[in-house]
Amino acid sequence: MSTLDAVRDFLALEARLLDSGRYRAWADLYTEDCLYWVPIDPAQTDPYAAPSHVLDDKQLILARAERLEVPRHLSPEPAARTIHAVSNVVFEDLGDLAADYRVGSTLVCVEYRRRDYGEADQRTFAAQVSHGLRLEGASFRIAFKRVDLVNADAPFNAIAAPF
Amino acid sequence: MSTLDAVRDFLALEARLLDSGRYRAWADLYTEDCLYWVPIDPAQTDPYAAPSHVLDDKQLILARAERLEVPRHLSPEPAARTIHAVSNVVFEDLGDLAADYRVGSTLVCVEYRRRDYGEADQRTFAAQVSHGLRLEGASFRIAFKRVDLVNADAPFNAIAAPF
Amino acid sequence: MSTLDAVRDFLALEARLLDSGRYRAWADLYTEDCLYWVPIDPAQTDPYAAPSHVLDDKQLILARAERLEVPRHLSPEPAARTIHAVSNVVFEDLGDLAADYRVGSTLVCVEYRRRDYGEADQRTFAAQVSHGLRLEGASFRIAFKRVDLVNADAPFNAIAAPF
Amino acid sequence: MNAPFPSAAVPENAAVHDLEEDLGALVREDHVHRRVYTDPAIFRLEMTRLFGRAWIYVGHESQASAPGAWFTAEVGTQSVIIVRDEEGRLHGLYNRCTHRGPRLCSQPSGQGPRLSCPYHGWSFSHAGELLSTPLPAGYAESLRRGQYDLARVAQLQSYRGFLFVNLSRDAPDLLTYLGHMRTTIDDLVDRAPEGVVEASPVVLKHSYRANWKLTFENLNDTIHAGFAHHASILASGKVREAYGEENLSPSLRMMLANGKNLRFFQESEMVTEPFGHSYIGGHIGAKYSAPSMSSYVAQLEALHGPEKAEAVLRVDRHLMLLYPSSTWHGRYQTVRIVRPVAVDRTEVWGYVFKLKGAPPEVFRNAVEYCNGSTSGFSPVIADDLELYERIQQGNAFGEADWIPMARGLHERFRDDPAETRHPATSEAFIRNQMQAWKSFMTDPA
Amino acid sequence: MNAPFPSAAVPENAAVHDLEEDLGALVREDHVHRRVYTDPAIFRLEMTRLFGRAWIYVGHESQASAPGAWFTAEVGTQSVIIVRDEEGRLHGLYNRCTHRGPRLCSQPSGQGPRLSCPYHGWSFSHAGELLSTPLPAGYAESLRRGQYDLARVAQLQSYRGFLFVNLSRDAPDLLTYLGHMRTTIDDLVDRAPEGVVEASPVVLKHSYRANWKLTFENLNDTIHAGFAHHASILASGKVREAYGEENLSPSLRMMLANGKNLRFFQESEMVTEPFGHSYIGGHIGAKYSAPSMSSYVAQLEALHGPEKAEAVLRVDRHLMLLYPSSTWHGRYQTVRIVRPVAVDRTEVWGYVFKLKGAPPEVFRNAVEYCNGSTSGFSPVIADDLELYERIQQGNAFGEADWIPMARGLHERFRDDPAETRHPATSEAFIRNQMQAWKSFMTDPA
Amino acid sequence: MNAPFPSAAVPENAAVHDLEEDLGALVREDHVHRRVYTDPAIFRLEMTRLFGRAWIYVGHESQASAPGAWFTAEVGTQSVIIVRDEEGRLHGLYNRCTHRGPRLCSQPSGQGPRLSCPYHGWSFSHAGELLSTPLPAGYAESLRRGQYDLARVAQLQSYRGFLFVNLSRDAPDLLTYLGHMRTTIDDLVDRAPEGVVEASPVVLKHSYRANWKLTFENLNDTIHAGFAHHASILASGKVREAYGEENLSPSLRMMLANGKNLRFFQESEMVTEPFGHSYIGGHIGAKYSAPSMSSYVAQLEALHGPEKAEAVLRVDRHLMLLYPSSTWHGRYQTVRIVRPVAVDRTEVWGYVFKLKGAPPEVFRNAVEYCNGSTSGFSPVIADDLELYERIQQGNAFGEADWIPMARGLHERFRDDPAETRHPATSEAFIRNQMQAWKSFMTDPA
Ligand code: FES
Ligand code: FES
Ligand code: FES
Ligand SMILES: [Fe+3]
Ligand SMILES: [Fe+3]
Ligand SMILES: [Fe+3]
Repeated sequence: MSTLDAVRDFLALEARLLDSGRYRAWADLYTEDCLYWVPIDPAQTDPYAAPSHVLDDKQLILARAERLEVPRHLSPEPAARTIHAVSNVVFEDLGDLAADYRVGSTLVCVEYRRRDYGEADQRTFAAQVSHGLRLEGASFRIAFKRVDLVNADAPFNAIAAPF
Repeated sequence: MSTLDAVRDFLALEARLLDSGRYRAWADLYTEDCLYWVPIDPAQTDPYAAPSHVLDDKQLILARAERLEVPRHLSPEPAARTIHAVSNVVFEDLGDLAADYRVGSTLVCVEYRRRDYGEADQRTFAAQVSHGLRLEGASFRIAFKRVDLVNADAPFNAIAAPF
Repeated sequence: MSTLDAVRDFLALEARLLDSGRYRAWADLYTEDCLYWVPIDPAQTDPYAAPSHVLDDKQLILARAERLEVPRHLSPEPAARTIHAVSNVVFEDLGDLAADYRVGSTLVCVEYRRRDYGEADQRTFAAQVSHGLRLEGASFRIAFKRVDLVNADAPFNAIAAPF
Repeated sequence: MNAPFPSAAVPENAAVHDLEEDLGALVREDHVHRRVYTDPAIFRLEMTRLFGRAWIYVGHESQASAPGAWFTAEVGTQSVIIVRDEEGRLHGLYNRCTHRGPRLCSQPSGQGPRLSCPYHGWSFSHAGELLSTPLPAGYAESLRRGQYDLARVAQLQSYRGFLFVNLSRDAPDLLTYLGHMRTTIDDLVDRAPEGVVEASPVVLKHSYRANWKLTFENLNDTIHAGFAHHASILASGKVREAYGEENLSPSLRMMLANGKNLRFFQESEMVTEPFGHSYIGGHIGAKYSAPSMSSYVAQLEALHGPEKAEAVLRVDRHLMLLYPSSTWHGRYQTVRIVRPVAVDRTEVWGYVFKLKGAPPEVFRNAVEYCNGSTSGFSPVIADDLELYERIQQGNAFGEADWIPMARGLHERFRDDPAETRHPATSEAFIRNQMQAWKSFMTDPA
Repeated sequence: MNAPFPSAAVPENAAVHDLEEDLGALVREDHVHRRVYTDPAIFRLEMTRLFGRAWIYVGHESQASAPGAWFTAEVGTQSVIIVRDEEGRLHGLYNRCTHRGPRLCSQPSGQGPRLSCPYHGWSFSHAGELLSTPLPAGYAESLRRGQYDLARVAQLQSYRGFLFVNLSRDAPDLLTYLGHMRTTIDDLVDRAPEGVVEASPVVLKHSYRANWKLTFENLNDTIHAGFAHHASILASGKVREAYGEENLSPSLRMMLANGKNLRFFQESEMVTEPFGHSYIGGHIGAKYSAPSMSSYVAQLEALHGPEKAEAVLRVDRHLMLLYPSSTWHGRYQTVRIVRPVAVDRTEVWGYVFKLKGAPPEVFRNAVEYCNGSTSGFSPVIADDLELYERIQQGNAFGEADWIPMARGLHERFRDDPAETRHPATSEAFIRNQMQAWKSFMTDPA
Repeated sequence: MNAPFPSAAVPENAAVHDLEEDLGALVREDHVHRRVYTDPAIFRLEMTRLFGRAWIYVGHESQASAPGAWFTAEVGTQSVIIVRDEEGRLHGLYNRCTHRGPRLCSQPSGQGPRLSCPYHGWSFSHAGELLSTPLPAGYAESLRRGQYDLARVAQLQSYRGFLFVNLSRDAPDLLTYLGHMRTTIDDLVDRAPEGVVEASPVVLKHSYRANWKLTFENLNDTIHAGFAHHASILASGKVREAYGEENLSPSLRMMLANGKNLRFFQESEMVTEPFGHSYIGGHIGAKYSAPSMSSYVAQLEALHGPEKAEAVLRVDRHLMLLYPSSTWHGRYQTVRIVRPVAVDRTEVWGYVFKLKGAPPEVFRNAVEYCNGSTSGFSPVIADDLELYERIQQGNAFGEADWIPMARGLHERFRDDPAETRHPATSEAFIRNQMQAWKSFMTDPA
């Protein structure tokens, strides 16, 4: 198994955990010092130079995961179901990222929430994704994840499930 | 060629047959004792415990294929064209499935029917798919296929082409 | 690295160049005698037998690329951003194509233009793609590209970024 | 007409002349004006004058069996909650918090000691009384007793466990409204070996971009099956050649049954009833395999005695249409709720019922029928939904205002006010629906 | 204005005051009120008073050449079927089954012994007569002769194989309506070496979220090209530098032609005609390569004789706009149908015609023009569609009600009622369209 | 109500009776009629009578700092351009070319010597004068001086660099309109060590399918936080257990702050002002780490002197709502523009401001607040947007017309016309908004 295959399987695992609603297990993939970033401006490099859709440290990732595992009746919001289709997985230049590998991938994510708006209950998101992975035994952990949504400067309605 | 690569090619073949409208050839991929299931409830394990979108044995699969090959003017419905994008192909635990391999994959299927409703003539479906494959010579045949649509509990408008 | 893997990486490169707006670099992937074709009728084989969405020689590809690199204020149209998700890459029969390899792939392309129409600012396209590739050193160049859109006979609103 | 999305079309001539005196003129003896299917102003009026006054099927008691259990349902476009209190009594409440007005329950069903609004935490008893408000003092006198209790549906009644709601006080009682059609509900319940019927919590739904009345005008139409479903009849015929008549799976048999020649249906009966109801004689025989059949017959005889058991099993009725809310099939224990969403958008929700204690094949057979008759993936349903949408496109525009419903105008098997019998090939069931529509819509009370 | 979907906006003030007496006041000599582009109630009235009374181009006889062949087309928002009977005669029928009203033909074209409805199998002759109904007895007297025949369009006429429909009886005859503009159709047909023209079955379509009139106000506008298509002029200029003028492919030349300076267009002619038609002198010269050119000239001379052949080839006319349905280019054998879908949604369908027997390069050149001028992917079309949508957004709201169309108000080359000639830089063609609009719309007959 | 897309619903009874005399009756002292949130005809009237007459926040001078720089903004559904001319003066222009009416600028911002229309190249000065038209001769007399200049907004005024537009002449002046609320703008600007504030060019936006007023009725509501955000309070509580109170990141603290008990808010103040404005006392304390705090305090003391610096840092105000356009948080330098798109569709655009020269942590803290309070991905915002949509669904239909806004009707801390103080748990801020709404909407001038 090449490292690229191993990386592909790991990204497929992350997608599977999200798509089967195992958000706590998904949060465990992240290192303590991780950064999960969904920027607005694709050219932005400093996460604090401007507002972003998501700028989570490990604590916020855990809070998100916990919130999604809270029984439904306690939150006004129906559980979202997602399908993450990951493709075009390639190694990228590591640059100054504190990780063993930097990996680019293309994401098409289809999300459904039962909100009684007919076809509009299903939304399609697409993004260029960049993972900073650290080797951990035979697998990896995520030290950095950046999701550049194709429509990052558009207004977004409520989104609960992470990409 | 690893078995996983062979499986990937086989799933790409199934997608290709559907996308080029060769429905009879697609139906031939299925074993005589096959079950093709599109459930509503992702947690459901017994196909007869509740209603489903599709619960086809080989006869129904053949009937669907024959119906789609019937010349257009005999059915009120325009031929549908599809694009099946299959990704994240992984081996799953076989469990009690009567097959040689159980394979998970992620499907994004874009369907188009010329119905004069503008952009609404194209629909996007997404699902977690599970195949039960039996070895047959150098290739496989499908003994079991389960398609868990991301919006399985939503109402669906008319759908002719299989996923 | 198998040839198929090399081809996959090359298609991922083409997708990356388009998605990062490097249209001139994308145009350079094409041979001088190339043909880039987006037909209406999937059964059409002669590009001149009927009208098409796109029938570009190298000059038109260069003109498209130059136009997209023109500063925004000079064109009434906002820059489009795209995500090309390429999957199901397989070798196809070369036939009479003047190329070393003919490669089939499945494309889901999500495009976004900031036009103030809410969710309708993002569009999803899907197609069966066929590349005619010529070996060039360790990589390839594109002599022929055919994009059969799933809704090829539908009316299309303005589309600037190539598939 | 390619409203890219089934947005409410502009009211045809709401501005030009008053809708009120129009309504009566839109329905003639054997013709109906296309505006009843396409005018959003008429759709809006249907929600108050028809769905707001008729008895609407909302669900089965088993969908909220435990104390504190509730489920949501729609009465036209009005969302309601059916909840069982601690004493086991069922209540019908408007699904709308009386504070700022949000939907109270957004899940299909649930259970809890009280109903609480997620916005500011107002909580209501299962009977809808306002129990608690944060900082009640802030409301001082404005929280007068009962002023902010949840609105209650005017009437909630059950017929053998099946629940019906009426939003208005001055409606005929349920039994009168059901009339002879209650016998189809009996046909379903009497088939339960222990008299106990349970709704499956998994609901199968389809939707289409056309008016809700098109479903009601299709499901007792016996002429269309051979034509509209021609492709699937041809296709299943090929499978029959390959596998042989005797080895066909039930769903294949159902598809082939659509190919019956019209003479069969001319001799079958169509019964029409006041308030727009109708049913046609059965034509899809459901035989269980020998072992299941014999143990099942024994169970029914133990419950009903041989005579009544035989009578129960002899009932062979195809779909009963309970206007304007639901379609019923006793023999396949399947009930479908027709949900009007907009003038040109409808959902149909399919519920299959388990007859507690019956052989597994009975429920399995019902599930197969429900799949084949309600899934948008079923070739038969796909054909019908296409046709509804082509009708909506065909009637959206143009000079042809009057749509005929004349087939079998003078054909009768029996003619008495309570229950008229026609050949099953008649359009009497559509005329009957339209007369009920007219009487509800033109009664301004 | 970000109507997320081009749903019909609410009628601006249909309720406030009567639309009828408004209409006349909306069009002045050199200004038009923005409501003509944005009010859905006006759009609805256009479908009956303009598209229901003008001659509308629907297609070419070659699209239904064999007996029993048919194709569908739109007359405004009314779908029609053009079908050729066994004797070879063409009929224009409303695409709506006279039973429950569904669209009869949902495919673009087809062929068969009769037209049958997939719902209940009613079948109609190619002339629209009701041939058979299942169980006719059930209809007894209500199937009176002809009552359920398909509605026929009032008039269907052909001009040199090009078919036109008029939904009303009392319309001027086709030749009067076409007037001088017939010469553009001649310009197309006379280029056919065997006098035979065939429509390509493959249709190239684009759509945009704005009013249909914006297409008509663009295609004879010679000022916009240098500005709106500036980016593609710059880009193709760079390609010209790299490859050299003489090696440019035809599509490149077309893009560069947009950059011509305005003086060229000031000296070109714009002809306006009654009923809103117009055309401008050609500006995209189409030369075929030497071998094709010489064999083609020889063919035309054999057909027309040298004098007429020379005259045919000398016609150099850019787009002719046949109000309100279509745009015509004789030299590139391309005709586009403008299809109004909603007040803020339009489709344009492009047909290219093969001149039977002509050198392959002739059709190939027409195909390239059709692609460049009709595909939503073409940089030139992409610019124009963006601008139509920004006009719809700009005029949807605000206090600026009056839109000027004053350019060239008093510039004339020749001024006679049948045919007025202006500099091609004039907005006379828009004023001419709006006067035709006003006369159709304010004639309540 | 599942309008699949937030298309404008049909005017409820625009046709039935005149909207005009209705309006006044829709707002009572402690109740408001649901039609103010659901009727598209009322939305349309709000765009002219409310957004067309109130002072609307459009942006900050730093968004067009260089000569020739411009940015676009919305005044209700009217798009405008704010542009700085060569002499540094700012102009407010309607974003609509006076020729055929397209939007002139479709990018969010830009810079250039003049504003030119991409359609036919008309160009306008930064003050909106028509500078050049291709072939002016063609327009001869119709280009009278100034007739085709871009429309200018009636009034454009700045308060400490923050720009406000009023589309009508006869409006109260800006300072009167802002009243006491200007002190929140002071609270923001006075925190800048060099008195210079810069808007971040990156704008964070969310949208929801419900009426714009629901945002205004939420952001000073202190009761909802503990209930609506219960899930995120529970979740962040678990993280606090794992990491310990002192190690929590700022965003976690903000989520936990929603869990404060109501007594805290009962003792906090809510101030309501004429024209519908309000704010509540702060409840999210923002402390900077020691090193940043001390250097920052030193900077402010250098600028203001110790006394004023201490007063500036002591202001602890939560969100100020400047009706009907924007929400302001001085301490976190975040301003949000509420953009009404349709009766059932709203966008909220979040701008964060950098205090030039302040320690990096100040801006970083503001960015974190902006993310947590404006992103559609933030758990807190996700809860609120769900609730707005459930309110729109709950009020779209049904008999319950009157929505209460009675909490704290008689609770006052201080009662004087310029500035009334209530407990922060009161709904006084909603009543105050509705009174302002009523006075604007019922003034037909
Ligand atoms: S809206 Fe239900 S408690 Fe306030
Ligand atoms: S609708 Fe056409 S035959 Fe009945
Ligand atoms: S529309 Fe602006 S210049 Fe013509
Ligand atoms: Fe049917
Ligand atoms: Fe143009
Ligand atoms: Fe909140």
